[in-house]
Amino acid sequence: MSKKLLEVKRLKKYFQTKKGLLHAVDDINFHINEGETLGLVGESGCGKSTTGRVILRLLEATDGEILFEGKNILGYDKQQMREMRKQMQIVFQDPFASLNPRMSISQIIAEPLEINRVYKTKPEINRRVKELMDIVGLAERLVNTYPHELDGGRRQRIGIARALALNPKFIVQDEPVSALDVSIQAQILNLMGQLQKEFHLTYLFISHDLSVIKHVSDRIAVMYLGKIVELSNYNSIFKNPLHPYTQALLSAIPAPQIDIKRDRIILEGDVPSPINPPKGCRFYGRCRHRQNICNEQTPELRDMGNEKYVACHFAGNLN
Amino acid sequence: MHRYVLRRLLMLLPVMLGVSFIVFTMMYITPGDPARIMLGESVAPEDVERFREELGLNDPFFIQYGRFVKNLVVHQDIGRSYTSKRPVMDEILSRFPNTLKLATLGIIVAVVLGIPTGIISATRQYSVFDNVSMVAALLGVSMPNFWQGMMLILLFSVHLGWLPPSGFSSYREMILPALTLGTSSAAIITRMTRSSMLEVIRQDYIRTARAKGQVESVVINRHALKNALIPIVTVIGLQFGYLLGGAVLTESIFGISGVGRLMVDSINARNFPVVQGGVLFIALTFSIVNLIVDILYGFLDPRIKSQYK
Amino acid sequence: GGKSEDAPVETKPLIIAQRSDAVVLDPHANNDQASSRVMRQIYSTLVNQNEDMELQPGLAESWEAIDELTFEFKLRQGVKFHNGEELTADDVAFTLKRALGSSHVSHIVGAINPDGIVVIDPYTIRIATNEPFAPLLAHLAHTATGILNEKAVTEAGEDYSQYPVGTGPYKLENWVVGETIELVRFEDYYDESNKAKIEKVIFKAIAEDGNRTIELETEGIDIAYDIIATDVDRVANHSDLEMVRDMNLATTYVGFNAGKEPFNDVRVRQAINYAVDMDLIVEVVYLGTGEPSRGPLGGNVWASNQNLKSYGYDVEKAKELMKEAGLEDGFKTTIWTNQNQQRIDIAEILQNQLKDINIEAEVSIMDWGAYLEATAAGEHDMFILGWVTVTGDPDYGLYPLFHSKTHGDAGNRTFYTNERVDELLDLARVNVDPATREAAYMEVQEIVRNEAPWIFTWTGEELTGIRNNVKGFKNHPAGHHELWTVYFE
Amino acid sequence: MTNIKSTINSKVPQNDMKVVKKKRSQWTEVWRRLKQNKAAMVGLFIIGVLIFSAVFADLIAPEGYDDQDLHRRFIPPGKDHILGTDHLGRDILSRIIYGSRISLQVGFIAVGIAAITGGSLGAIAGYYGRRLDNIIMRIMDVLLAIPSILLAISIVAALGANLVNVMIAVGIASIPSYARIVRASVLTIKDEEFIEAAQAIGANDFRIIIKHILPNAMAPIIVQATLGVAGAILSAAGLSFIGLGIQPPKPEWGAMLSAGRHYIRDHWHIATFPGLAIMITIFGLNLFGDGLRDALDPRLKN
Amino acid sequence: MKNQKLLEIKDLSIQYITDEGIVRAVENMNLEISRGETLGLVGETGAGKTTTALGIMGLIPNPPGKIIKGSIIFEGENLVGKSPQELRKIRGNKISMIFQDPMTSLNPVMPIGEQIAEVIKLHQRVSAAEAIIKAQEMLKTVGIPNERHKEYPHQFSGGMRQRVVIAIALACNPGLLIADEPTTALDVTIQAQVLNLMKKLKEEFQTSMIMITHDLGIVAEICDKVAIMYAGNVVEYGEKISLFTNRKHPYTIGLFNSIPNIEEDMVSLRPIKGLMPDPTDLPSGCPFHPRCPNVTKVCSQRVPKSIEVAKDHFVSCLLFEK
Ligand SMILES: Nc1ncnc2c1ncn2[C@@H]1O[C@H](COP(=O)(O)OP(=O)(O)OP(=O)(O)O)[C@@H](O)[C@H]1O
Ligand SMILES: Nc1ncnc2c1ncn2[C@@H]1O[C@H](COP(=O)(O)OP(=O)(O)OP(=O)(O)O)[C@@H](O)[C@H]1O
Ligand SMILES: [Mg+2]
Ligand SMILES: [Mg+2]
Ligand code: NI
Repeated sequence: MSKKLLEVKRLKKYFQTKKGLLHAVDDINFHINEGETLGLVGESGCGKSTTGRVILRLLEATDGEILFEGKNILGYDKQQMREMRKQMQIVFQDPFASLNPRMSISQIIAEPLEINRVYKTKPEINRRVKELMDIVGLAERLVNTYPHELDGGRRQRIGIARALALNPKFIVQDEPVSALDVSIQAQILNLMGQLQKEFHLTYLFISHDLSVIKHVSDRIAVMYLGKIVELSNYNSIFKNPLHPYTQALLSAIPAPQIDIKRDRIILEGDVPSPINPPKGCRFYGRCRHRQNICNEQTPELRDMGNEKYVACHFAGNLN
Repeated sequence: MHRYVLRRLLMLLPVMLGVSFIVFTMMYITPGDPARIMLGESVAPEDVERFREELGLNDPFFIQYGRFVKNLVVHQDIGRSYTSKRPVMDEILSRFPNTLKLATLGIIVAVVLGIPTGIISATRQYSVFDNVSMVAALLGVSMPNFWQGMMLILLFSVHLGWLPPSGFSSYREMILPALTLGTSSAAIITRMTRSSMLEVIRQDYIRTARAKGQVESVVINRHALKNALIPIVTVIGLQFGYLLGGAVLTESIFGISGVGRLMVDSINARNFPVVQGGVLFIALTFSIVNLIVDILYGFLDPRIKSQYK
Repeated sequence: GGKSEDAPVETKPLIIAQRSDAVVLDPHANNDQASSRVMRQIYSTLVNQNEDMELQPGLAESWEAIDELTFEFKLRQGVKFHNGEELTADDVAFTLKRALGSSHVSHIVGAINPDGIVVIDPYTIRIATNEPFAPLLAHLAHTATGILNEKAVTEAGEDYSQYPVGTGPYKLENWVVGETIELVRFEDYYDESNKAKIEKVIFKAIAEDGNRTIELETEGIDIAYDIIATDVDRVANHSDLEMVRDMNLATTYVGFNAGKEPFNDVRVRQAINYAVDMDLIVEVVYLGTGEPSRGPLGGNVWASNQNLKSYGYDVEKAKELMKEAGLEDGFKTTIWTNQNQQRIDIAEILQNQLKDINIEAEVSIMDWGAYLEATAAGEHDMFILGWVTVTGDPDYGLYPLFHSKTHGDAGNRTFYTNERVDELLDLARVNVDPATREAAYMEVQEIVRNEAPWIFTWTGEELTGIRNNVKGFKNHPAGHHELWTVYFE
Repeated sequence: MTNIKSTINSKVPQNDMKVVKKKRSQWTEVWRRLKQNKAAMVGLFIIGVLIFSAVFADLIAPEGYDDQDLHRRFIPPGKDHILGTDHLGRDILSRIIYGSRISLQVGFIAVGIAAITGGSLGAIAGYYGRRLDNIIMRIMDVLLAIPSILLAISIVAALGANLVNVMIAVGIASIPSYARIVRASVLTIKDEEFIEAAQAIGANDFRIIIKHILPNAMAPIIVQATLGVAGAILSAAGLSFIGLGIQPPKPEWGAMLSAGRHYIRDHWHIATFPGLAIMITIFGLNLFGDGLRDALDPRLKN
Repeated sequence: MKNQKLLEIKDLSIQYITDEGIVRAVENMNLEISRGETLGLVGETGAGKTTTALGIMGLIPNPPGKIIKGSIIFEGENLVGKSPQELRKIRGNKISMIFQDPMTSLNPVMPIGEQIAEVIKLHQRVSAAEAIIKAQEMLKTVGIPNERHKEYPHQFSGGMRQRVVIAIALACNPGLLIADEPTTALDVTIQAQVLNLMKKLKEEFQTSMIMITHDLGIVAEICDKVAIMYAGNVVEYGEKISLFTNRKHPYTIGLFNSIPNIEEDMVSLRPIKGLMPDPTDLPSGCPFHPRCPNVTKVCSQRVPKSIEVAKDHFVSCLLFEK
């Protein structure tokens, strides 16, 4: 099981903006094993989507390596990359914006098959489209409808079908349920779980919703301002968060239970701007435990044993 | 802000150079010999030839253009009119006040008619007032203004004898041209105001203002209008720029001696220096009006102001 | 007029509207009608030409021909320029030499030999031409030869055209470019008895033709030049207005490219002349103003041949001629004109009428500059153009248009060639004997009429509308009306 | 719990909940909305009448457009000549009917030129961005800074005054507005997730532009084009009015107006009807264009 | 103090009449709020939560919206049918509202201090200068440095803007605060800040509150009572504890089962099947019946009545009608 499917090394993505260099993703390292789900969680703008996009080379990385089955795909040329895309796919957050409104459902699902010339004849393609629709739970009568005629849940199913069309091994799930209502969200989450089992898929699951992340992930990476601050399996993160940010994040979630009372850690201030971020710990400004060293030295992601990694100078010694 | 303005002004340089190049090329390839046109049919070809030489028209294209640019850059001189021998700048500036007056009056007419109508239409969407003024506005845009000018003269000067049909020195004389010029802009502004107001009225902060218990008129005039004004100002600016350079037809119908007519006459007369200078001048005015609009934008919208660095 | 003593103290200015503003007030810097009309009031010429085109003394009291080439002029004494300088022969010499250097007026003064301008004494000057040139005096009466003050010209330099200084009855007071020119009476005008009656004259540019009439009706102006044909009756019938109509020196014609098939065949040209109903066309297009012309010169021009017969409208004859020319099935051709509504109308009617003799004509409207260039190059078939015999002398009205030396750009855009015509035109130009000249011109007109390089179309009319209280106004055939005789009642 | 982002929060939730009703492509949807808009339908009707009269001018015009009869000039509107005759005795109604041919031709061809050139330039500038974008848009700025009527006049002067050149002139003068509109919409569409989705499945630039960007950028272009036809007709009429680009005896409305203006005091009908024809045409196109805009972007309609 | 009714909604029905059809956004609603109490209004998109709030404020956009029937009794007076002037006196003064999106609910071209001062000037007899001073105090209360009152909304982050909105809402010390998903657009850590602040201020100002949300966690945290809405209907309504511990309505149960729970491990979620109905074409009978796991024949035929299943705990489901 624990064969590394994807490995991300020293990945950086900077954007040139008017106000300066925006460090969207700043030197992150992680890997994902075959068949598992890595949850990537963090607040808005911390660089989750950018990470996902860089992995698929929808954005060119500024620096670093991305090893897929041991090979660095950042060095691939266009042709090789096109082959790669059959292996790795993405499902987007906004189920409306991610579907071309001028294309019908069948056209959308068939497009990857056409582009990659998987099948030679139209009937074959049509058969596969129907098959995919069936897999994701879309009624066959919807083939010729257009996205705007469907609800968010169904649209998201189309996105999933499109991603599955080429039989990928790996799918980046970029907040696939955050635009959906709870009851629909649950349906989609269940569907993704089933698909993972059925097709032995590997997911990078991006979300800002810790409950969702917890529900779907085997391991979880917590991001803050372009950096991974904590990475470990889901149990230990929830039971024993090591990074002060993770701690605050967890405590901030209101749970639908009336009997549980937790101590709230209310963080001061807002997430700082990722443009020309300060050196030192990114969380410095909002951290309860900050010390001088935090402002001067960037904490590296440290191995705390048991597959737990934390980027905090004082991890394990906090109270 | 200063730096922003400076940068924008600097950016005008290549644009102006481009404009001059296009105009120069256009004029160069246009058939018709300026010397012949100026001298008339009766002058002997040798004299025409001599005149061409005097004007430097026999030089190759790039030498002519180079000379123009050099004079412009080194001496800040755009030459003298072929026909009147006056400096081109004088020629333009003597007409510009009229054009400016006309455009200003036109835009005043447009704003005075357009904005209130637009606001009322928006606040009473689908009312009779709204429907009538929208149809009127559409007719306003649809009416060719040369025709409208003729009709106005026919009515107010010929039949009713209330207003003079031409001239541009007294306010009475300015009414008809300003109306003619203003209507289509008024129509555009009305429509813009209406749709912009409708857009703004739907916004959450208008709901917030109402939730405060604010009176409707204040909600409209203070909260909605100020936000809606932003696109309206752009349109007004564009229209003003357009009126400054494009009032040719109105000017010729009412016999107003403005820059637009000067340009048309000069194009017909192949009076190259005036065409060149005039188009540059209009383009520059237009760009500066745009710049002013953009700055105004900053004052209306603090979000934009903070981007002007 | 007469009584100079009681020159009325007029306070009301005389307002005159013309189509456009003067371009320059330097006679050598341009030669357009609007400018000349103003300059006529500011400058005086050596010789005057009255409304009947008769020559009269101007700044020159008298003149005599010294030899075939040379005239000697005696200048009036004590003539003052607007800047206070006194007129001397030097100013005259300066003016003429300056004029010779200008391309704009070379057609007026071109015959003069620059070395032949000799100042004898402050009030005597001799002017010689390169070759014998009979119409010299008429040319010296043209507004373009108005006498300038040397000092004023040198002082103003390049800007002289805006600060004119002449000896005329009015001087420039104020000029709002493109709009109005204000002139005031020059109190030291040399001709005491002809001092301007009205103190101030304002020229106003009103481009839209109809608006000049409306302004006239609504008392915005006192005199409107160039009333359009549609308004002539309106003005004439208006109780407060008067229509002053006189034939002028302008003619409009439809030219054939006689250097090109099929118009090199005289029968084709004649056929077309027969095939168009010119009387009707003139009526339709010019609404009864001016008159259909029968030959190349208008009636006002000296020695114009009044015996020429109009072709008349005779389609049968036209067909016959076409048949003789072997073109009974007609041909395709083009009619070119510039952007002038009357000419466009003529073209459209021609197009229609030529269908009767199977000629299929396409009308093409060109912009003036391109039009002149193209017709000079001889690319055309048929074209519509006008000519103004500004000097009133037939030389000016015939030589450039029909002499084979002037093909193309020099004026003869029909590329018409006839040896006899060349011979006669050359002869009449150098011969000073009026009778010989007259005979030559009569014959030229006869030939041209018969060989029909033109469809003779229309001679124009000066159409001036004035308010009833304006008196003393007369049209000048050259269009440069004199305003100093005008007064209010 | 679900942290719905502001972009998709309120405003259009209706779609979200809509259960499949009927199978409709976007265009049938647009057409349905358009049909509900009375004004747009009036506009469409006017355009229809125009196109009809342009196509069948030979059948419906009572006379030819150049049937002169110099003996029946200036007949006022009445039984024989519904709109009267002009100064050369031609039937004005017939001329106006034939004139619709010219106006529509000018309008559509000029807009075609402008939309195709401007559109491609804008698409290239928007999609490839950076250098190319900068160069193209600066050139557009230059064109925009020159008043369009002057530009048109000089183009006509340079190329020669005939209808084709008028179309070209009017077309060129309005290139920048198309370039800008297309560029703007390409820029927004380029950032849409479905473009990224297409990239993710290996689509190349060409496919992305053709299949994904252009179809979605059509709406503003179509609206602008409809309104642009109106503008082009108006500009062309203006040029004819000052005498550029007319080819007699072809009945261009602006030229008819211009020829008729001398007679306006005695024979009002000559200049009035062509003016009305222009106005109604532009009115119709504008009505339709407005309706189309509302139908294409239902958000704009309240 | 409690049990003194501040607001009572009786049989309220609100509809939107559109081209697409009639949307019955709120149907026969019955709710009560006592002084100092917080009511959570929960439901998925389109359930009619915002419409209810706007109905109370008298701000239903008309057209297309309209209060069809029912009454909204606030401090003993029926707000339905009051004149606009009377409503204006209440709005912002006695009842105020916080909208969902802090990014758009502030006027972008007006300094925030002025926006707070505006409501103070409207309802209190103070001069402009005093109003600004009061506004600054309010800013301080919500934790924004008062010297920033001259700045514009875009200069603040989302959380701070929401604080400004709260300051506006509380400026006149209203008896009732309606918060329409006040934290939905915010990040979790910021949401925690804002919720904390609201809780604090509510106590400080003794305000009653209607908290609109679709997040049951928030309800659990700050509400006293809960009303669960589905397609315009209140399907379950009661004291929070009673409702959370003893969920009755199948929809409520489904809702709870749909949420991944951070506190306990779930192998699989048990979502509600099916989709939200088309709002213009609601099913007959119980609107939830097509998705209900316990559906019976009558469900499509009869509209369920509200049954009190425990003290102050009402359910509208035919399973509980005897
Ligand atoms: N194309 C781009 N150009 C410039 N900046 C960008 C671009 N894409 C993203 N960013 C910036 O990079 C940072 C990280 O963005 P990203 O979309 O990865 O965040 P995220 O964690 O996915 O946030 P969210 O939860 O809002 O989706 C943000 O500050 C964003 O503004
Ligand atoms: N202005 C309007 N015109 C027409 N229908 C409307 C309007 N506003 C709301 N609706 C409809 O009324 C119903 C209830 O909407 P409402 O906004 O009250 O829902 P909500 O519970 O607040 O949803 P959300 O969680 O998305 O904010 C929905 O079906 C909605 O589509
Ligand atoms: Mg993201
Ligand atoms: Mg809501
Ligand atoms: Ni002359």
